[in-house]
Amino acid sequence: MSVSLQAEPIDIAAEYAALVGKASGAAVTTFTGYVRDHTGEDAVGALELEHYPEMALTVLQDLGRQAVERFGLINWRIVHRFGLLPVSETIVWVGAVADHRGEAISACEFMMDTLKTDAPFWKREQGPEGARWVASRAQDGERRARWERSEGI
Amino acid sequence: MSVSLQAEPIDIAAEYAALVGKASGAAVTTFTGYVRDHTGEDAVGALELEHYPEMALTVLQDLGRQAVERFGLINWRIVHRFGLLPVSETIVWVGAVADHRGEAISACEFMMDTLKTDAPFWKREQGPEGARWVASRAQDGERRARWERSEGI
Amino acid sequence: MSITIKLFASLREALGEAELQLELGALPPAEVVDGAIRVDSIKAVLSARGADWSDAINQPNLVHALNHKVVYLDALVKDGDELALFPPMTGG
Amino acid sequence: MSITIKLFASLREALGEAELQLELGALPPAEVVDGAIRVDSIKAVLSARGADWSDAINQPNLVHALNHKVVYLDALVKDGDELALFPPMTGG
Repeated sequence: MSVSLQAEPIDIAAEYAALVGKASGAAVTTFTGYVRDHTGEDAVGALELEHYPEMALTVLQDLGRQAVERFGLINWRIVHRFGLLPVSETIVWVGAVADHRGEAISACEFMMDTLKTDAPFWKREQGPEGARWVASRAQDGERRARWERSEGI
Repeated sequence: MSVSLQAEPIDIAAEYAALVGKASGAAVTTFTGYVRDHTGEDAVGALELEHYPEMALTVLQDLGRQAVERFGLINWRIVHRFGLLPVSETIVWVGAVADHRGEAISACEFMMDTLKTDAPFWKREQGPEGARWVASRAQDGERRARWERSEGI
Repeated sequence: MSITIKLFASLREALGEAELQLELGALPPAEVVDGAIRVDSIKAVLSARGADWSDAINQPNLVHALNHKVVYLDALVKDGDELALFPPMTGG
Repeated sequence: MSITIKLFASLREALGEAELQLELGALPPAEVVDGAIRVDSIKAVLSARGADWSDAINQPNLVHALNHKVVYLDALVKDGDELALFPPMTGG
């Protein structure tokens, strides 16, 4: 039940082992986000991730607590990187452990959807024509809003 | 894009590396199911998993193909065990790689929900009062039916 | 005309058999149309083997898979086909 | 009365500052009620720094976080608080 904000690559095998080792749940879901080599039709060379450290920690810890309350999670973990990330590098890793699969999968989706719009990170893409800030997507706001309306799983 | 039916434990770190290594998707979701030490209030000592090998392979391969068609997956993998599985052992591992998180998460959920009701495996629990076949749950049928009604993500 | 019957899980256990070959020469010829026979006719043949078979084969929710695909009672089984009978699946 | 202002991402870049201390002694006393000042009053103070500030601070969709929590324009800021201004978040 913890958050890591880090510049270093995410050691997915180690994170998974630590997540499950501490909990005896029957269902584990993970999500990993990687730097894409394109956005729409534009090539991307690397991603710079700026963040607001104190607030990011507060928001993500609160998000984990909400996921426990809402989905009865036995364990969870959120790892988010910052700094300069080349294409194919990990950006974010989220893991959820629960008694049943519906809870684990929904919790993972809830954490990712909420993190996208509520955690203070900002992406800047480096492309062939220079760097530019990534705009927030209306679609992300819509995915986030579903969790306000629904009662969970 | 493959299925493994195996008696051996699932090497999750190796499966993950193979899944992602072959594909350059930006979003990866995995689900792992473990043997629980209880069902409701009854203690469980171990699980026997009987299966119908030829049909299980056919059904799971078809399931992966459906997930590609429905969610545009870049890669997927389903590993399902059979035989005698002690408590805390892995039963099933499903991985999905897509361009976006909605597709990866929904595909993982679709594969798990469909696998539960459509793949020919049967669980027998060993408890303090002997062994008994696990009954199918109405809830699993309902989760499965959602995918008939909905258009995907 | 020979059909392979496979039984799984509680059905296999109750009947003490995992696989049998069904020779349909003994069946009333009216049941066989164009070299094919319906799944429910095969279930009737198996039920005739005794009370334990009748109970097991006619239990509600029994699933029928013909050559690895789930089918209804009106599916047509042909020579060399594999018909599996089993309770609802509980994998994952 | 001193408030820490933090700026992030495109806002930080446009204004060339990541953090500043705002001393509110220069503000019309009417804006300060019971030792607190509204977020929109602070934005008005920052906007008065020049055209680039006015443009950046008044852009639509700007997010305001008071002591690490997102707030509306009517939130009350007190001595020692930290107010962060930034564009919509794009993590994950």
